[in-house]
Amino acid sequence: MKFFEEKIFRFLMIVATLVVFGFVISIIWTIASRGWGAMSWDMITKLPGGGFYIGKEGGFLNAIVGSLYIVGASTILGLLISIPVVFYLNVYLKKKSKFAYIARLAYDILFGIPSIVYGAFGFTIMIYLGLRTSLAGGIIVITLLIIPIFIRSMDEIAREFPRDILDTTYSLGATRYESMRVVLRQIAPGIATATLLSVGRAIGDAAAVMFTAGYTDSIPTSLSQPAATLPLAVFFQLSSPVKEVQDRAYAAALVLTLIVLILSIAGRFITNRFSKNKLQ
Amino acid sequence: MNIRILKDRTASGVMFFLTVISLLLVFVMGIGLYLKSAPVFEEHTLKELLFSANWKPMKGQFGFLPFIMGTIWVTGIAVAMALPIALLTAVFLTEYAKSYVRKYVFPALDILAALPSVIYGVWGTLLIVPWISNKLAPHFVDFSTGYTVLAGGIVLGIMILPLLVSLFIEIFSSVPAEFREASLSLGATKWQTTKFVIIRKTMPGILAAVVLAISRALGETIAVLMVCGNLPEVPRSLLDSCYPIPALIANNYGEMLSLPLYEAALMFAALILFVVVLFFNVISRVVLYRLEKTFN
Amino acid sequence: MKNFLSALQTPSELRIEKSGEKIPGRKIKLFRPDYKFIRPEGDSEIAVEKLNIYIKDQHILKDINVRIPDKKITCIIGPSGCGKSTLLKTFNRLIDNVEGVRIEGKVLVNGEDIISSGTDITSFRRKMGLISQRPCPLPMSIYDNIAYGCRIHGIRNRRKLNLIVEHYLCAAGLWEEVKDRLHTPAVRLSIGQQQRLCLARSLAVEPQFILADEATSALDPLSSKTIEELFVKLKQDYSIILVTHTLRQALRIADYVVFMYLGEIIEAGEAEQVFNHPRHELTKNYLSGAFS
Amino acid sequence: MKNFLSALQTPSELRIEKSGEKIPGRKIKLFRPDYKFIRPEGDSEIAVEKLNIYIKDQHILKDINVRIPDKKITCIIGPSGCGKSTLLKTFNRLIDNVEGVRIEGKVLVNGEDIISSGTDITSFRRKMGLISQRPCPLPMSIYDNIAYGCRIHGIRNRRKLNLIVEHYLCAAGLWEEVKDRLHTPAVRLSIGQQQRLCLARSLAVEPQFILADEATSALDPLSSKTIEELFVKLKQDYSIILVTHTLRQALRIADYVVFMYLGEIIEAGEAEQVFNHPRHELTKNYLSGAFS
Amino acid sequence: GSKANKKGGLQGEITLSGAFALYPLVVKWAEEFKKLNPNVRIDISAGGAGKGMTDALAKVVDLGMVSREVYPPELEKGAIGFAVAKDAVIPTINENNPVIKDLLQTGLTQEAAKKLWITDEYTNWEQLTGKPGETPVHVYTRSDACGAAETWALWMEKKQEDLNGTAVFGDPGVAMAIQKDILGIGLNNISYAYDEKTRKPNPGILVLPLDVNANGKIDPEELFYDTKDQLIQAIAEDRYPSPPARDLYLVSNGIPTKPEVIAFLKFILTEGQKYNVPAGYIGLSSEKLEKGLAQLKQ
Ligand SMILES: Nc1ncnc2c1ncn2[C@@H]1O[C@H](COP(=O)(O)OP(=O)(O)OP(=O)(O)O)[C@@H](O)[C@H]1O
Ligand SMILES: Nc1ncnc2c1ncn2[C@@H]1O[C@H](COP(=O)(O)OP(=O)(O)OP(=O)(O)O)[C@@H](O)[C@H]1O
Ligand SMILES: [Mg+2]
Ligand SMILES: [Mg+2]
Repeated sequence: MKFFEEKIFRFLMIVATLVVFGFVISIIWTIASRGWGAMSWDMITKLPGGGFYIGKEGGFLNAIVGSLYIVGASTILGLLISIPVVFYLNVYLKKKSKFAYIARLAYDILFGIPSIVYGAFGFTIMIYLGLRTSLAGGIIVITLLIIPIFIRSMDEIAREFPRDILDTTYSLGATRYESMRVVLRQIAPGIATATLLSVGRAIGDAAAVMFTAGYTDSIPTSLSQPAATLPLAVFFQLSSPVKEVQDRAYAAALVLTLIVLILSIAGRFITNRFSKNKLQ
Repeated sequence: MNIRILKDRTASGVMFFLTVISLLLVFVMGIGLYLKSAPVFEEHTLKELLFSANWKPMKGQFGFLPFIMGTIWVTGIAVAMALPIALLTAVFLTEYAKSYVRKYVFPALDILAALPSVIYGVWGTLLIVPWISNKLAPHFVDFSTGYTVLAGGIVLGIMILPLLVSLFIEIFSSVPAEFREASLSLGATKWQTTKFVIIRKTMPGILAAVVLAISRALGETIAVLMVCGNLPEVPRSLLDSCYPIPALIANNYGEMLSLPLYEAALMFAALILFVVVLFFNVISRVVLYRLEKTFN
Repeated sequence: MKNFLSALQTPSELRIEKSGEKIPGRKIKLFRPDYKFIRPEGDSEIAVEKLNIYIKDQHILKDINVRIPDKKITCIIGPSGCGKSTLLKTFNRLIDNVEGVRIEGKVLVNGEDIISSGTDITSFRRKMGLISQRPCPLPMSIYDNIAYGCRIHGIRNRRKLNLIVEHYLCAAGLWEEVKDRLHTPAVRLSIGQQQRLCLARSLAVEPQFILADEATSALDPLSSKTIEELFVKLKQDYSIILVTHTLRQALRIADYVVFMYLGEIIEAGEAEQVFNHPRHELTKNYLSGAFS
Repeated sequence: MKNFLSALQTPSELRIEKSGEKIPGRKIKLFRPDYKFIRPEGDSEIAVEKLNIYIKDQHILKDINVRIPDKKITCIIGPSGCGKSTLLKTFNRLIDNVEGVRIEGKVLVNGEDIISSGTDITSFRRKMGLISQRPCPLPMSIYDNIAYGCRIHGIRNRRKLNLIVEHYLCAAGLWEEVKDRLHTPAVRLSIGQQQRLCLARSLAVEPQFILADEATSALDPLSSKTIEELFVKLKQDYSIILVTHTLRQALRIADYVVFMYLGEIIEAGEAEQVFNHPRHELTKNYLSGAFS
Repeated sequence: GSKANKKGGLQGEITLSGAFALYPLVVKWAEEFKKLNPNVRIDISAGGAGKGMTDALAKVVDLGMVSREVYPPELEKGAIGFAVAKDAVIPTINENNPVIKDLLQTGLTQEAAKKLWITDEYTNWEQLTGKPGETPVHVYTRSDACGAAETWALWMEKKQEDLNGTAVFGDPGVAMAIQKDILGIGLNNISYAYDEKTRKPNPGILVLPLDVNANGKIDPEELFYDTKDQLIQAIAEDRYPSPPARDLYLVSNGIPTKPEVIAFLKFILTEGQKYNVPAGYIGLSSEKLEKGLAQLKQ
């Protein structure tokens, strides 16, 4: 009986994993098969020319650079803010702390707010302050958007952190601040996962940046200039009547996928090196 | 005072500050949404807003029922679909799979997590919608365009899969190997070990991850709006169109934000979502608390 | 070198003693009369042939050849880090789960090679009841910890489970201490209590072999003695392999002794022979150092 | 009852022995001559007054009154689950981290009440070097495990760290076994090795007290002896509190013995007195049962 | 004004934001304008019509790109719209529609459109053609708030929210739905109905002619849907009604005062118009252009 159950579930698990894999392949295939034709060096090395949007010369370097700027900056900002918060919740506060309870609740709510509302919020404030859409606006709103993702996904992982380790460091006379290094080592893979989840959200979100970073054909040279982003490029070009432009949307999506792939492999590689000492 | 203690205190202060600041965001959002949506309140009763299905914003009729129902339907399907798949996949990857399998599946999951919603939407319209329209729906109804609750649920389910799987994997692999050894030594099969020990040990974590995923699903926008038909009517079956709240906001905000009353209505929609997420989280916490009591 | 024979107590001597009852107020209830240990069927002999184990290219076990006799208590002794736990883990194939392990050679259990053959590993592991060195209570109540193994092997009857739980907790000398809090989480026990819990848990699935990795390391002498008595009693039916650092314990209960050193088996033989007439210089030195 | 005096060995006897070198090929390198243990300043005396500890309304420690003398080895003995670990954890306030704990009474360390006073808990914990019962290597390499404490206390000099690591690993008798793999993860050590690592790690921060909770439970007799020798050597400068189940060990090295039973201290006094002329009936019974 | 006449003498910065629908065309105009005035910086950022409107009203940008009518509340706040290009919405059907022959003869009247999209009175194709039979009709509309659906609704004196039917995301979405569904009827901007190269309707799609004079049949002068150029011609000459043809606007808060902005608008309303058609839009009639220029002069 139990072997029967074992077999069934084993089978189901393999099916589930294949299904997940199948989805990935199906999606990538959809994108690649349509985007590959429009892919060229020009696409990733040139700015859009005047007739780019009716199928003429140029590329979407502006969107690539804009996306990297926004994602890079907001990921760093997000990490800087959320690691201390996670640490505070899990090390400084007692396990059953009321404050931690409320904080987690709050982050969960933030987690559920659609990105468009973040965008709307950012936009309202920017109008109130008389600011134009800008790189800075995009970075700030994306940072706000991913902070709850960062915090909560790291937090879930940090909560499973073995308490013995903390007790050990305390016994050695470490302050809570100093035991941070140890905690970091143990949850390094968790941070990587959380980062990839957040980066995924940050790099893929179109709605929040639409109102705050805008979309423009040039590469921003300062924080106060608007910036284009890849998801908006995809979103916008997809709605073009010209087939070439639509295909370029898929090419942009393909570039986005490749960026993610590179980030993911690099991230996993780095954390694997980090976490070889992890307790099993 | 010792410099290390000073450091610790400072760090504590800074962290506390950051935590509070990031917490404040919720309150600012909540209050902001309330203030922004106040104009709708002034003209309509809450009951009318929540339980009327009449949506004619240009005529000043705001009934949010279709959107609320749409949100619930789509989210429900998404979670019902993603949860078992995610659990099984995560268990497979942590308990059964060789490390080289993980090496290939992890980047795949990362990709799934990072693709922009637009792509999911396009993929949904190219694959899922025709499939429902041509293959699935004919068995049940005369005609369906495929732009349905079901399509929205499927696409959304796939979008929250990576979040669930990643969190589950991290949570499962934080269980010390000793537990597995202890159970295996007693002659338990791997699945039994998973079912009785691993899942049990991580139950609070699993539930919290599911809550996160649901929160995320409630707020997901673009992909869903591209495949769910966006019909402001309360759906009656899986093959009806629906119109979730985030889609409503995303569809109209960019065009209509210059019209005060319309914008207020959209902000009210966001407020509803805010309250739904809050409500849902509070409920789930109560359940979680009960569970934790019995499990530990 | 001293004569160790004087320190050697035969198990029969022990069996008569009831040391547990000498302290008033701490009566250790022994086995429930209405529930018997189940006698495993058939032989139970382990023979290891040319076993080599490498972990990440480190040579952990080197050319192990040994026979573990049936229905005897075999003690494995040796300095810390010499590979005792690894050997035990090989016997129930938990070693498979270690990252980067390579196994060469044969381990014959009842004549069947468990390394190469496609034995059904699950029921096999049940047969080899391993009690691991670091006690690890499962994340459930004390009661469920014991009942867990029975449940997965199909016993669902509540009354029967109650009986089993009480029986084995008594056997491990833990019943009195925990009978009022059977349904509290097992992690709240002290380490020694956890160790006894894990022992009871392993016994409850009625294995054929008992592989105990320092099963009394966290126990005070009295509790240890309860366990020792239990082992002596059990050896009528089970083959018992004990890793121990307490040489006096080995002296008291071992029938057969294996001395390991740096991944090798230096000497193996009847307890009396090994303790009193060790053949190998290393054994001699180790014993004399240890007993001095 | 037998006479235990015959079995009692004074520490001075031990100090002369070099048992570690009796097995050829397993030379245990003792302390590096160029690095000395640092003598902590001032007195170090612990006095416990009317200590009561409740966890979730369970009364774990009951009305504890005891004085731990300065620069002596104090052994705490008692059956499993009687509250020894809890007492040690109270001494360095790790008990604070237990869910649902309530502490009443006073623990005076050098005259200062550590329970109520707003002492700086961090440097205080460093002073009370607790070696916990279940060895817990930090998730880093062997080297970093030892160096961790020094680093947080401000030692960054690479050469100095190397010296410290070697010194303390030697002291714990682990150096020979791990010197070739100092930079591999500490979790890959055997349990006994982990235990010695944790000991070395605690010593490396140079505490004033050493609170060792069964520091040799996973060790073979030879490694234990190394540790015992170390403790005897250290007691010139440190106050050492040892929880042990090996009464013979207590007999060998204890100056002062505390016997606990079900959360109470039954008897405390000079080792010789407690072992040879126990005042309390319970102690008598326990000892006779244990040594039988 | 005087500086604007000296070629290349103009300096300054023009900022625009708003609808994606206008973005490609404005980018093209900006490029051409900069050739004439190299010292003028033009910052264009897309983000939605409402955003353009809000930005313009908040004076965060000089001009908002708006792809729909300017609503009264916006006019009250001082919005002034300059029509700069034209576009048209047309009803599209599948070319394999079972009653295609009859349909092409009867066309679509405003009344019939209302019964399809607003009141749901028409559920069969035959109700349109007046022939016997019961072939169900599948009505599509847009799910995203957009100028196209808004204009289409405006033709029936309604708002987008009043349109019934399956809502599909985006213009390409509707076109695709029609291509797949032989019983479908939808609405598209002309660019999505015609192929850019062949100038013919896209494969699978036909345009359902409008019966402008509502006489129940398509007269020869109502038949101009064969090629895109024909249709553009008809729209420019107002033979195709407006709505469903529509104007696209650049909006400013009050009359622009910055000389470079005025110059840019002037350029668009004069030379700039020749870039409309290549970019997929339609030029404005000369009266409209005059009107715009007059507005500027105030
Ligand atoms: N967190 C807790 N919650 C409830 N009871 C606890 C908790 N921790 C310990 N106890 C109980 O307190 C008592 C003393 O525990 P402690 O760990 O101090 O025992 P000990 O003397 O160290 O035993 P051992 O020698 O087995 O380690 C035990 O009965 C134990 O079950
Ligand atoms: N996962 C691993 N990777 C590398 N080396 C390992 C691993 N596990 C154990 N070892 C090494 O193998 C040797 C034997 O370990 P084992 O745990 O079998 O020792 P042991 O005899 O049980 O010691 P103890 O009495 O201290 O428990 C030790 O030197 C240890 O460091
Ligand atoms: Mg071991
Ligand atoms: Mg203890």
